[in-house]
Amino acid sequence: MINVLTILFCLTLIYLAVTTRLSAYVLILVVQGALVAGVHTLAFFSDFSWSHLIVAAAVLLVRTLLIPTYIVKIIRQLDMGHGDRTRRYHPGFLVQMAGVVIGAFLISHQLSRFTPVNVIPFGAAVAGIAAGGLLIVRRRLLLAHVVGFLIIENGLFLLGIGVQAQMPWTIELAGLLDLFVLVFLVGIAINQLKSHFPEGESAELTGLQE
Amino acid sequence: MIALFIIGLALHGLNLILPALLRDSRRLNIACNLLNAGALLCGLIFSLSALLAYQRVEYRFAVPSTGSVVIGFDGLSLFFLLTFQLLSLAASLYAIGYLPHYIERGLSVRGHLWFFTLLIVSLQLVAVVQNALVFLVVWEFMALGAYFSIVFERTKEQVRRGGFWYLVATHACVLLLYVCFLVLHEVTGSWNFDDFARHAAYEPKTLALVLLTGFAGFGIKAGFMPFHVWLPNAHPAAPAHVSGLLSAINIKAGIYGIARLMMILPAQEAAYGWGLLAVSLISAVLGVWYALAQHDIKKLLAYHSVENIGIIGLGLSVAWLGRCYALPELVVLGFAGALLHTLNHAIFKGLLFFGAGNVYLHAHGGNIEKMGGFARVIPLTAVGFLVGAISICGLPPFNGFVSEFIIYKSFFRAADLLHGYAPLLLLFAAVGLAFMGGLAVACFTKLYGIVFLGQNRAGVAARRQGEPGSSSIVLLGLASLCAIIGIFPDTSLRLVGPALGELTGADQTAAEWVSPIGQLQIVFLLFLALTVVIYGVKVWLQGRTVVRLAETWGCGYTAVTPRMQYTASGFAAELVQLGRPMLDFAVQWTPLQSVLPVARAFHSHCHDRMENGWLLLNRGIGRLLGALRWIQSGDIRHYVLYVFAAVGFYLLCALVW
Amino acid sequence: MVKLSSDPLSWLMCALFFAAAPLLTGIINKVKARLSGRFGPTVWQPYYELLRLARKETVYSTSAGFISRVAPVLVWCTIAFAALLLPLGRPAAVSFPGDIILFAYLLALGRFFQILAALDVASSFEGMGASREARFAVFAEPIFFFTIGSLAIVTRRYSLDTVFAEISWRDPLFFVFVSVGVLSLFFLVSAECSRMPVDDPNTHLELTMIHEVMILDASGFDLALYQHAASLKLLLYSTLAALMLNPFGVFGPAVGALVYLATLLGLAAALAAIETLMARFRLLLVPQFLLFGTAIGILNILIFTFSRQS
Amino acid sequence: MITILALLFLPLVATAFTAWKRSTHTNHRVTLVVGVAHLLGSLHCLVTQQNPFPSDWWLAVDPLAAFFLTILAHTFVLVVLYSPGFLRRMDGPEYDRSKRLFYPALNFYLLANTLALVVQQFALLWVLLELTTFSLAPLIFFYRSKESLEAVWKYLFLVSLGLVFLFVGVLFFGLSARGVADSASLVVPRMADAAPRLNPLWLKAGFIFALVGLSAKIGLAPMHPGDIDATSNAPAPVAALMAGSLRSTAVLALLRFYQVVSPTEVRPFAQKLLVFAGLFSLAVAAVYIWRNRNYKRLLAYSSVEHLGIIALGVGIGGVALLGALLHLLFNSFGKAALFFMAGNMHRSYGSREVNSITDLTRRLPWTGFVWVLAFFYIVGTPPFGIFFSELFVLQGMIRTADWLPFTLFLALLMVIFIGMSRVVLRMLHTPSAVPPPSVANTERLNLSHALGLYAIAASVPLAIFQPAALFDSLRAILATFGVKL
Repeated sequence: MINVLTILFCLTLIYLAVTTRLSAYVLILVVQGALVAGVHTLAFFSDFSWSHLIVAAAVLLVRTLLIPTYIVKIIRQLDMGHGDRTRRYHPGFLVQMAGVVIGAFLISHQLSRFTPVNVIPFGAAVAGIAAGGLLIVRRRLLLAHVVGFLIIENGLFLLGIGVQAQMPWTIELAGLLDLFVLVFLVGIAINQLKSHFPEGESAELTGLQE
Repeated sequence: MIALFIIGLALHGLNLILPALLRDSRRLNIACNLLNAGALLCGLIFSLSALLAYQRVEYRFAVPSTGSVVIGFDGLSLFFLLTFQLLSLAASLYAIGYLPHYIERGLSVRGHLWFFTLLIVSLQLVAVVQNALVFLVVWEFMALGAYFSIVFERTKEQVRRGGFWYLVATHACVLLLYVCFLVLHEVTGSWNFDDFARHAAYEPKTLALVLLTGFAGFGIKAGFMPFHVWLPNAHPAAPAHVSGLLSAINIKAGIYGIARLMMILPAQEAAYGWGLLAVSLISAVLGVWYALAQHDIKKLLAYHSVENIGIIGLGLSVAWLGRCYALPELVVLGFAGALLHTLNHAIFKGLLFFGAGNVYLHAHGGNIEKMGGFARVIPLTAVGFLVGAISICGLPPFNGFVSEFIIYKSFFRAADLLHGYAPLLLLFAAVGLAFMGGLAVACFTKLYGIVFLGQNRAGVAARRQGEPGSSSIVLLGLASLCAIIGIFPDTSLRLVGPALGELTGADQTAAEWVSPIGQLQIVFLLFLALTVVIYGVKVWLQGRTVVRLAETWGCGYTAVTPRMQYTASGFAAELVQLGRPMLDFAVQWTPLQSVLPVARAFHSHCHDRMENGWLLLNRGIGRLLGALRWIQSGDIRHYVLYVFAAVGFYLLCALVW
Repeated sequence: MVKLSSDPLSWLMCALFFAAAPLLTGIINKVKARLSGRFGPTVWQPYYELLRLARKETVYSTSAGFISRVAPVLVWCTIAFAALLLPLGRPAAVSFPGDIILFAYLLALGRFFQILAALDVASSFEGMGASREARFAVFAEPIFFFTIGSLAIVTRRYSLDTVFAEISWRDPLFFVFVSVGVLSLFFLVSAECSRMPVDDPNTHLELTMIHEVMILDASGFDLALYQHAASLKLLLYSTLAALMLNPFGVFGPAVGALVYLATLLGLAAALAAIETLMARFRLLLVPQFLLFGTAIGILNILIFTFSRQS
Repeated sequence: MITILALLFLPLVATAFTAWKRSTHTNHRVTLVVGVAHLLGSLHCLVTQQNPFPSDWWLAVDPLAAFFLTILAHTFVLVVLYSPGFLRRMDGPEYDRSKRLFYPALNFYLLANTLALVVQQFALLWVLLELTTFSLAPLIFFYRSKESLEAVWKYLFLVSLGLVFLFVGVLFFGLSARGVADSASLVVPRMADAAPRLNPLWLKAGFIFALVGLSAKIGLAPMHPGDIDATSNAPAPVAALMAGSLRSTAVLALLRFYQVVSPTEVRPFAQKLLVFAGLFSLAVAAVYIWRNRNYKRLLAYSSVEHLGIIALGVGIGGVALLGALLHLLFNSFGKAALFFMAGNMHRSYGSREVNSITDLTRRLPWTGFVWVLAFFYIVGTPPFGIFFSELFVLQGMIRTADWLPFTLFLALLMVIFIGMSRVVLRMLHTPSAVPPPSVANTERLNLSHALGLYAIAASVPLAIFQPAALFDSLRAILATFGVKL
């Protein structure tokens, strides 16, 4: 069952490469949040303990509800609306994203021969991190960078599960709190940016160079 | 006796506080320099008496980070201490008469005098410290003191550039010395020079590394040829009393370093001796050839310092060969020649730079093409400068001849004792020395003739009348020193005795080879007697006939103007053009277009090929580094790409290693 | 180490040397006149010149300083003292190991003051002469060191007094060494003593002179000193060349003196012949002429050391 | 027990108090008291070398932490002393909000850093490093100008991204401890003891991710750009704080990872990696120091250079490790002095361009004097501390006889010296075209110069007389890395 959810996670990554609309990004974030929460509960279903349940619920709550609504609030507040429609659709991005996902799974397959690591979640995690990075590098919109960062965080969370590292629940919560504070700060920064940089493209942000 | 030295240092210490107390520049200048002079006098008395009644004294105190710090007064240190103190005394006294000129122009002297005292103190400490780490610390103080003394008139761009050249050269020298002393410390486990000497078993590889980096480091400071480039830029930038101090004794710190390395390290490889001989010969001949082409007095004298450093290097290389082939006579002659020439060069180079300072006070700028006839304006300086010029060319009655004579003698003795190709190479070295002597005569007759004799080429009266009192006394004092050492060589030979004794281990053998040179005074006295007699005859004869003044014979041309006198560039044109491959002699002049005479200009300038080489290297580094400037592109997406690229690269390395 | 000769005869020889100097110049002029078909002035003419000048008045230029008054004395004394170092049959008046270097540097001191005296009178002609003198002197020094210096290294003796004693005519290699040495010394003579290939002694065109133009403004006793010094320098270098053949060593003092005088006359005749037959070199060629002298000096010492080693 | 109070509890209370209190004056006094208490507490730990926390807890002050705590506290006190002089000159309404936030953020920074230094658990370390980054955000954003906004955005984004990689490293370390039951909880001492039994493959991968993650915060190339922008656009006290203490916290985190790796056979690889990172940072610093128009960016690149030297020292090991630790201490001294003087110049001339600084010796004589002295200090002129620490690093390189880094190191030092002296000396000496101002408004000796001079002079006795208190704890640290001196 975990494998099915992780495969879905990879599908959302592929879809990421296709769309440029901000609302689509938010949708992807919500779906991924739910998937990750699901994978988390299923992974530790065997040794059931209250702590895992609390963590899963917190993950579900933060990743699917709090952060996406906050991002929607930012979008509506800065009325970016349609995102960087100006960019024509590039097939190259899709090819790169596919390559990354396939590469990730190949690496995790190789690695699984040396050390006990379950292939699919580990592959999905590495794909998630790489995809987030690719999104940041390819897109000019600052909000796209934030979304890319959040996808990397999801990939990171999946990695935790893929590696079966039973982190004590306090650290999980601390990580989540940390994530939330980061998004909150980034939100403040973006609306500050709005006052200084009209379109919020990263192009303007090249003042500090040699 | 050590008490005197400590009193000296205490007085210097007081001098470091003085600038904060006294506000008025004029009184500060006199008080500060007099205090310095007093301190140096005590130090001088100490080092003289310690040298004459010599026994090795050292004081040892423990410091956790550097092991036991040794302050040692052995023969070599005392000799260099004496030289440093003598010239610092002259520079301080000269500064009293020279600095008021700057104070009138409104330049604040407080900071300058503070660093000038720091320079003098650290120079003395460099000579006596026997611990490598403390040596580096004091060496850097000397560099800082010298740098801030050079950039005294920092409003001028050329002064700032000169100071920058100096700082970069000193830092390169220090980095090389790090390597040298660190490897020695690694092999012997302590920082003291005598522990380096006591440790016999150096394998050839480490010895080679230590010698190369040590010679290169001290060579940069001394100004041997490939590294001399900072010298002609830094010394003209400094005011006269500082550039005199720099040229006379600051570069001698490099020579002290090389001499100390020679004493400590076992001499197995003769190749270093021949290498030093080659470098010194090139430095000497090319140094004087570049000097010939200069139009600025101080730059000319700076290039001459490179020449004299070459001569000292010749002496040192013969000493090194002596140590390699275990011939104590060569070691004694080589070292005696080198050390004596260090002292002599310090004296007459200080004399010449102080003379140049007096000329600068009266001239309208540095270019000698616009000077002439200063002998009538500043007669005492003219006499002093003449004595300095004669002794720098190594001509007999003065002290330059004595040390060059010893170096010639060491060449000829080496030619006797060594076999194989050695006699030939040494003959070539002797001929090189003679050839360079001829060039020096040409160069200094040009300088003295153009600046002091004849009439002022610009046809303009001197900027001010009269000589600054104290500075002419200093000039005449140094000139008389040149004469005394020149005519009575054994006075200075007894100063070198202790150092030579330590080198060859046996005290009396050193005297037996060197002291016969001391008896030369009979020859010089006979020569002076002959000159006085003939001058007497001349005066007596001319007394009986009429002596009258008339216009110079112009071969019938009546409208003779001062501008028709021979110019400096004309005087040296052919000789400089002969050296064209080495000297990049560039001439810009407007060619003749029309029959009727129209205003024309002629400008010749001699670039130093090695300086161009170093500047090329500088541009190369700039271009190389410029090629990497895209890293900080400003776009955040590139920075994220760098992060992922770094991870990928390190993972690849993980697979390989 | 410094040996002042106790034998009065050597001091007498020196006095004779100073007296005979103008005679050699007179002889050269006489031979030159004869070769060009003229009867020419008497051999003693230079003496009359010197006496006339000693009595005439002295005129100094307005722009001349103390250098012009001291220089003639110093020029004469340096060359005279250099003459004291030479062994003329008897041991040299003053001798010590290493007096070769003193000999060379004394001549350099004389040249130093002569150039300064030329620059002192602020005239462009004298400046030109001074510049040429300084330039040629630079290339003359190596010739001296290659001839006498290499002889010193080969015979391991460094005093003029003893360096020639070693030369023996029987050793064929030595003979080659000595003859080449005399030839390069001959080049030195023409450069230093203003003889024909380098400088025409009796030209009247100031632009072409080298040595004459430097003493253009000298007069009275100063000029006498300069001219006597010039002839003394000519005798000095000719004696050096003559001593290279080591006449006193091989034939003993009496016959040696005769052979010495014969070689002097031979050199004088050769100089006179060259002066009548050749024109003066262009000034730019003079350094090459002197470098040629140095080259044969180098070749000479190379042949000698390699042959000596095998 | 009091030390725990001083180290942790006081900063927490101070943060709350200064956040609530309005007047910056009282806030300054409170922060100063807390800073001094913190300094005394960490000095106490350093000298007595005993751990105030209960043993085997997630927080522990081992000799390594004590040394870094002293650096943090010392730099913090210096910055707090300098701040009022700096803030007083920030007149103008747009700075009121920033001034309001200044002291609370400083206290929170102290708290977060102290926690990050004493924590022993890797995952908690990751969280606390995130906290220290957030604590700096308002401080960097002080000027509220376009550049500072861009600097904050880049700094936050890049460092957080780096820390994500750090978390991946922590996970891999957890993975390597899978087989060994007792060290599963990622506690540093227990993992260090069980190190030989850990799985070397994951250890190697973990160390790589940790190094990349942390070098964004340390400022090692190629992840240095974000850090450069932040340091050069932050106000002077904050820049001094970043250059002095923030980077040393990140270095401590790296040393924690290195502590686990050093007993295993992954150590040579880790050392090669560190040497490469160090030399590459030196090279990048040399590139940008050679020709630079902005003196604050010059100081930022000088920090990259010195952190490169520290990484190089750790990578070489042995005596070089001692040199690296000393270099950390002395670098924080030098950077404090340099940034304080840069702050004075920025306030007086109003611009960061090197060409705009003219007539320094006449207009700001004391700043000029301390500025040049600090330049000679940071470049490694003998009597000062940096010279001795660089000498230790060189000694380490000779002992392990790897000559390539040795020559590269010296060559890059020379290039950097030429670049920096060209800028600093031009600032000192260029005369201004306009006639110089009257003597009246030249600068008097004030607290900032005293602090600068104290910072430079303090390193001399430490380096020369090697006080036992400091060097015993340094030897204890070296022992934890298996280095016998």
